[in-house]
Amino acid sequence: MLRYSLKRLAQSMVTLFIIITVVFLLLRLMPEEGYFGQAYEKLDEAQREAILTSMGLRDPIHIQLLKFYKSILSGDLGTSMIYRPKVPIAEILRAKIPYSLYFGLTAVLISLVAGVSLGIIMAKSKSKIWDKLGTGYIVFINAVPAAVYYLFIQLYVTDILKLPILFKPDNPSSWILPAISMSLGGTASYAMWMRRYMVDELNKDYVRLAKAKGLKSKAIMVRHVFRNAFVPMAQYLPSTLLYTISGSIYIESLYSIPGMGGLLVDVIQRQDNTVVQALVLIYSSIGIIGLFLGDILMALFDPRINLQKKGGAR
Amino acid sequence: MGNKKINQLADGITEELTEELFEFAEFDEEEAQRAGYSNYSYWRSTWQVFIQNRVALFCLILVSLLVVFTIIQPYLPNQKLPTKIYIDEKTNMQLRNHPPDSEFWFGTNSIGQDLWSRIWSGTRTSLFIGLVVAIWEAVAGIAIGSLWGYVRVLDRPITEIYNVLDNIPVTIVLILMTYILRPSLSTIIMAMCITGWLGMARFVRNLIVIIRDREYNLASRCLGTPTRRIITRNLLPYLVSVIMLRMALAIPAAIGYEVFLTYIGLGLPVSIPSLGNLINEGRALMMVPSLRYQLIFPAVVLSVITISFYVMGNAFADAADPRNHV
Amino acid sequence: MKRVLALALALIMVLAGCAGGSQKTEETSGELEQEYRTLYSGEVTTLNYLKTATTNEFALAANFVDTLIDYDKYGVIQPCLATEWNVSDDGLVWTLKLREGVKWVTHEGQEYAEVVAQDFVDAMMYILDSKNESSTANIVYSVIKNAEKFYNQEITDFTQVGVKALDKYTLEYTLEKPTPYFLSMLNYVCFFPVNGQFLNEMGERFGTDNTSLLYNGAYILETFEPQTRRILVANESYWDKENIHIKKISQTYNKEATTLAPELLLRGEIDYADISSSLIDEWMKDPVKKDMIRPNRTGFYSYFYAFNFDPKFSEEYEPDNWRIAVNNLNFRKSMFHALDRKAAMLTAEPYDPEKRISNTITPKNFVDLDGTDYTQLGSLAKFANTDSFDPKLALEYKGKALEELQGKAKFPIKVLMPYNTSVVDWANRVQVVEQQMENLLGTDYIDIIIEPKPPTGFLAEVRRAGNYAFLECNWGPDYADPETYTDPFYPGGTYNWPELAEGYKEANGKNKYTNMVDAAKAEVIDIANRYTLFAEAEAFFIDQAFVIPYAVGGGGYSASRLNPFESQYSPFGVSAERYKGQKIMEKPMNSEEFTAELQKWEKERAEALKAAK
Amino acid sequence: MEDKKVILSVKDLVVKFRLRGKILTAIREASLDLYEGESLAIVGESGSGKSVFTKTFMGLLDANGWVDSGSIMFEGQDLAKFKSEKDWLKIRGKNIAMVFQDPMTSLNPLKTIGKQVQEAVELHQGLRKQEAKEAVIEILKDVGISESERRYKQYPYEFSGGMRQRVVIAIAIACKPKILICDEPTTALDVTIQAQILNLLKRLKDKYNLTTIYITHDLGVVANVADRIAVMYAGDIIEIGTCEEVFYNPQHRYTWALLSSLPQLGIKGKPLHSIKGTPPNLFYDIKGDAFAPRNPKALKIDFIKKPPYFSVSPTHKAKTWLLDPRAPKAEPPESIAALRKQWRMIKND
Repeated sequence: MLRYSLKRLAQSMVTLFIIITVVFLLLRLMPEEGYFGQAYEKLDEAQREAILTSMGLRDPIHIQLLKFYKSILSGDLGTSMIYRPKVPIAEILRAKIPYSLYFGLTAVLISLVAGVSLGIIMAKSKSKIWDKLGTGYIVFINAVPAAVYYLFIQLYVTDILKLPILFKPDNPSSWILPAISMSLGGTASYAMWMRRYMVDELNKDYVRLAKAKGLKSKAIMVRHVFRNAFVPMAQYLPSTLLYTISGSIYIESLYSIPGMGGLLVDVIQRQDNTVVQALVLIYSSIGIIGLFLGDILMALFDPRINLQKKGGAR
Repeated sequence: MGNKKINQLADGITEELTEELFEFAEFDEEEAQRAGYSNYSYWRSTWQVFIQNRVALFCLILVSLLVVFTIIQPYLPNQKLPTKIYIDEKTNMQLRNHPPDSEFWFGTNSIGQDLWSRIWSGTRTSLFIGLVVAIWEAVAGIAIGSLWGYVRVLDRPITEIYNVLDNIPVTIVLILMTYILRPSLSTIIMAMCITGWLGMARFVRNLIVIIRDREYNLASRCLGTPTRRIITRNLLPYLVSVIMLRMALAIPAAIGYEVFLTYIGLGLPVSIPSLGNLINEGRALMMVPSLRYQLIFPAVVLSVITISFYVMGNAFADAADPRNHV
Repeated sequence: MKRVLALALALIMVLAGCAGGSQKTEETSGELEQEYRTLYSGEVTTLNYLKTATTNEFALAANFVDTLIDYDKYGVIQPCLATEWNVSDDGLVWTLKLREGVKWVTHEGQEYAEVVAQDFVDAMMYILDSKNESSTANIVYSVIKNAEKFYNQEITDFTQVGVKALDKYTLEYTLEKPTPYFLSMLNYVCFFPVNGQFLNEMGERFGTDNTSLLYNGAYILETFEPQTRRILVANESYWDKENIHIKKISQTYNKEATTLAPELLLRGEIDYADISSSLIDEWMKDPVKKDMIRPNRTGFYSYFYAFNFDPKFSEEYEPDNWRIAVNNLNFRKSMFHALDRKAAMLTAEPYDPEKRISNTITPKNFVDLDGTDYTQLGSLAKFANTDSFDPKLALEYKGKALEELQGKAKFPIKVLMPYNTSVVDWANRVQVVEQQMENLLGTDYIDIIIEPKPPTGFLAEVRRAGNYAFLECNWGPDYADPETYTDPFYPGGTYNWPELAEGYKEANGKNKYTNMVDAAKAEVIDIANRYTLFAEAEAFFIDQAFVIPYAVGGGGYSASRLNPFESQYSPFGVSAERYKGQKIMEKPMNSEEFTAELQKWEKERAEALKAAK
Repeated sequence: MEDKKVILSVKDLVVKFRLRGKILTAIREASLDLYEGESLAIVGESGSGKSVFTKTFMGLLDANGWVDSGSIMFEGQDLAKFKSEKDWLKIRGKNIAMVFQDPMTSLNPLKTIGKQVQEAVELHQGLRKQEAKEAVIEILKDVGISESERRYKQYPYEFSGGMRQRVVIAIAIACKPKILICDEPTTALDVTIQAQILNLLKRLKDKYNLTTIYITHDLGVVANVADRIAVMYAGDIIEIGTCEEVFYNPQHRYTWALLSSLPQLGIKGKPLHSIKGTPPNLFYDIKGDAFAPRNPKALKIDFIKKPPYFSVSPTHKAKTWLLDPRAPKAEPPESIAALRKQWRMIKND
């Protein structure tokens, strides 16, 4: 287990390194206005060049990269240029990460409980009414643009339930709808996959053997099928936090939640290159960490992995 | 033909078994085969299974009609231009927010453009994006996936590339690409294409790894069949179901991303009608009952397309899976 | 499975339960007197008022920091931090006496220092240091003596710059040349004070958040959470705190403010909402909602369609052909009279398009000459009072242009009209304009090509680069003088380079319009003459169809519990952004009340202006 | 033989499946008497319905299948009438246990094998915790797993195929069943291991006094373990008899064909016999003898009427019109003729 974890960790680090490099190089292609902010229009070509040079953006690319690695290693994400000029990005993020994390985790938790339950119910009543209702829900979530139903929920459900429209940190009732809205998509995908894996497992030989030895179907469900079906889900569990990104972009914008999703849209619209860069790195790192944790989690659940699974494509 | 005669005989007999029946019958080898699998054809069987799914069949017809309609719509009589602004005769001003009637079937938008033709024009744009991305996904995904899975030397490098791309969330890649390249139709398509092939390639690769060492492929290789031929003849047919499913899902996904990008301001310019733009414009009117039609019509069209492709894709995947054939 | 489901349900119930419980407490404690709640969608990037030139950003600073002079609700200059002032006879040296005992306080309301004359000098030193990249430095160095030289580091001794603290409470500005409108400039951010010691302490951090700022104005920024909320509370040690009626202002950030604000207002959760053009019809039909909305006052941003005399767009749009066409007066005039501005305005102002349409570049009510509005002076009056849209004339000029350009230019003339994709109104408008003008003038005559351009660096890429033929532009005033509206068209401007127009060159090598403006600028003593000269220049400019005046900014509808006529009134500077003096009304003002108030206000204003003379 | 007690009696069993809206008849009026303590082998091609047939004894049909008619009598109860899971729990494991074909997939990969055996022990022997664990270790030893205490904690992937099959057998044995159904227990295993497993099964059968049913398509296995053989084709048992009877004196054309295709019976210099055509599609109604279309020497009546059982001896019967007195004398192929010759010699001894 330890050896496997270390191997995976090393692998993740390599991937992370490559991603950081790729992202950094990609972002050199970003519009250069993004480095000046409001001053851009006031400056002439020579002044702009001077500033870019002073920022090190005219250095040879490998020098830039080295510098960049250095600052990343020392935990320095740079400073914002436009969004909040001169403010260290780390400081901007520090205030926002807790919100994103809170809503992301809550959403994952809700969708996990709701989605897995729904998936199990669907698998158990395959082709019957619950299955069809569940499928209807999954298709609906995937078909109707999130931008539309999120807004709908915000405007109408708040009215019906008499909940506040906007998020207020000190009013827990204003936390409910955003968290639930954010979990809708995850619920659908968990339900879909859980159903699929359950059905797969139910058709396996060991279930027949378990039946043949006289185990009750409830016991089979609990002791065998559920656990085995959950293993492939476990792998993706940590990284599903990431799938709340697009959800969080909508939700945070709609409910005035000061999280990172809203920030991303903001800095993109304002072309604050350094913050965009930092956010992309953070999200990518979360992605890698998520997959790493997922693999470790799966290894915990599935004894085969340590020995059999080689790295590579997941 | 021998059997035919016997059948006629059989109609006549009751309990009485005549001696005559205890003669040897002629042997018909074809008949022997037919008893097992009567004129089986993979595609016909796929099709038959598919059309048995009434909902899927309905969706197929619906989508076909929709696609055909979006293509021919501009050439139909009495169609309006999607970008033309209509002027109210009485006030000589734009026919703003005109509710649906016999003239403007879906009403007009806030500057007097015909929503009916805009929706179809938008559907064209969005379907085009979806289709290009889906085709790319299929072509690139299968090509890379096949090489990845089949050519052992390439396994490692492609795996690394895959890991890198897959580790950055798709949303982020999309945002980043449209950000760097600046919003336009080609940018959107390109951004989606960059990540689009990943899932398909992985799927294809995994399936190929599973089946490449099956006996019939070993046999082929022993017979000196070239790799390309083994991939196209032995492996790909097996993958058809998965490929169809993913392609069918790629179209609604691409449309979904387009809506998303439009929302965050990286979509198509508002002067180009697309479902993303129409929905985004309509969204602002959600709280205005009399104008809500401007949201509902495009949203319904979008949902119909997405749901249909979902249902169809799944039904087809089921139908194309050889294990579901009898 | 049932158990899991039950658990999930229970969880939701618990959540909903504590939700219901806490809501009650919210309601009882929510009865704060005179709290003004709004939603905003544009976050400020900085609070550093010495740097920014963005209304969005200095609107906040205007409430935190007082200026030397202020305007009352009729637009009459009032003493503020300066209690009295005088100007030398040559109009070059202004001496201001400061109010004593005004305090700088921190974000926690603690006293930090007194506001003294040196604070204004320190501020100027900061602005004129090019390293600080102040966006308003150019406005300072356009008037203050030696400021430009210092900025460009031609001189390094700041004492030579025309700003001095004569003593603790006496401030002296020395100007480059006599500037009759100098006093009005003192209301702008570049003449704000700053405590030098604090500024040094903060360094780069100055103005990045509420703690890195000192306050001497009506409000203190108690909470500053970017992209979340800001809370402004009345400054307890403010020198004029009797006039602060709104005790607390909470502004909540929401990207979807345009969509959500009306709904929040209806539910009583906020006190102000812009009612976008798409919602107006609906609100006007509903008697309850109708009673809540009123028109907004128009502003002083001037919008016009510019003909580009220096086309630098790509060959496919035939820039040379355009150059020939645009230099033909009759061609310009045909376009000038063909633009149906009302049709265009409907995209922004569907309910009352006339109200924003402007026939001059300088808007009405900007400045006046003894009660006569500037736009009614001299030849300008003729244009100010007629609608430029005239299909008959347009076709007439089209005929003439066709005749004159026969064989010289290729018809149809390609007219490249870009727009910023992020502005929905604009995208709609170009489509309207394209169709309307092409219909009127015929597609054999002009071919308007609308080109979507991303918001990123739009102005730099399109307008300043000359990458257009025909473009909707705007310009806002920097000070109270008609001169401010000539800046875009004066050589060195980056709007449409009218100095390159053919056939207007005069003996001195300059264009006729430039000479007219120069003459007006030179007149600094006789204001009546100065204004008339500017009016004539503007009239000439419009008559020769260098641009098509289109509209003024502002407008639209809103539902608000503030009385717009209580707010300080000034077309320029920061006074109009101040909450000082305003009260929250029981219910939002409706249109009838607005009209009545407006009439009353206009009458009172005329009197006030007269009294002030 | 005659005095042996019938433990399980199947009468005219019809099993149908619903598949994609069509109905398929998998078992067509099959009958079988199983004697206590015997070892019966059911032989047939893949898809002949042998697995389905035995699954009905335990109510393990897939959800889309059902017993249409007929009866399965076991200890005075008609299993064909069982509907609820509760009914079946009385039978499964406790009375009838099953060993499946593929040991690689029959075990839950995520549970230690000890736990998986223990489930059966706890369920059917009423033992708890430590006791149960000891019992499990005993059973594991019993099925020939050495170091069973260490093995108890291991996962299936740490076992070879043969060892896994031993575990599966251990699970079945742990239930203390009366009847043990072995569904192709050795098909997925190496030849060397096959023999070990078969020996194990034989040993266990004697030790626990089990009645066993082997399902197989491998006649080699049959010869080793079976007292009686039932030949299944297209959902029906077309011939049944003692091992010798079926091997040396086969009556049905299909049995002939099946035996002829055994390599052991091949005649030097002649190509190995193969049965032409494919088994019938069970979606269609089958008229007469199901094997007729593939039988080059079919009688006309074979296409019209299903043959009844004709007894060859008290223990041997077959469903073929060839045994009808009116039928012409059919010459069996060389290999079968040779077998018959041997048979006559055995009988005469």
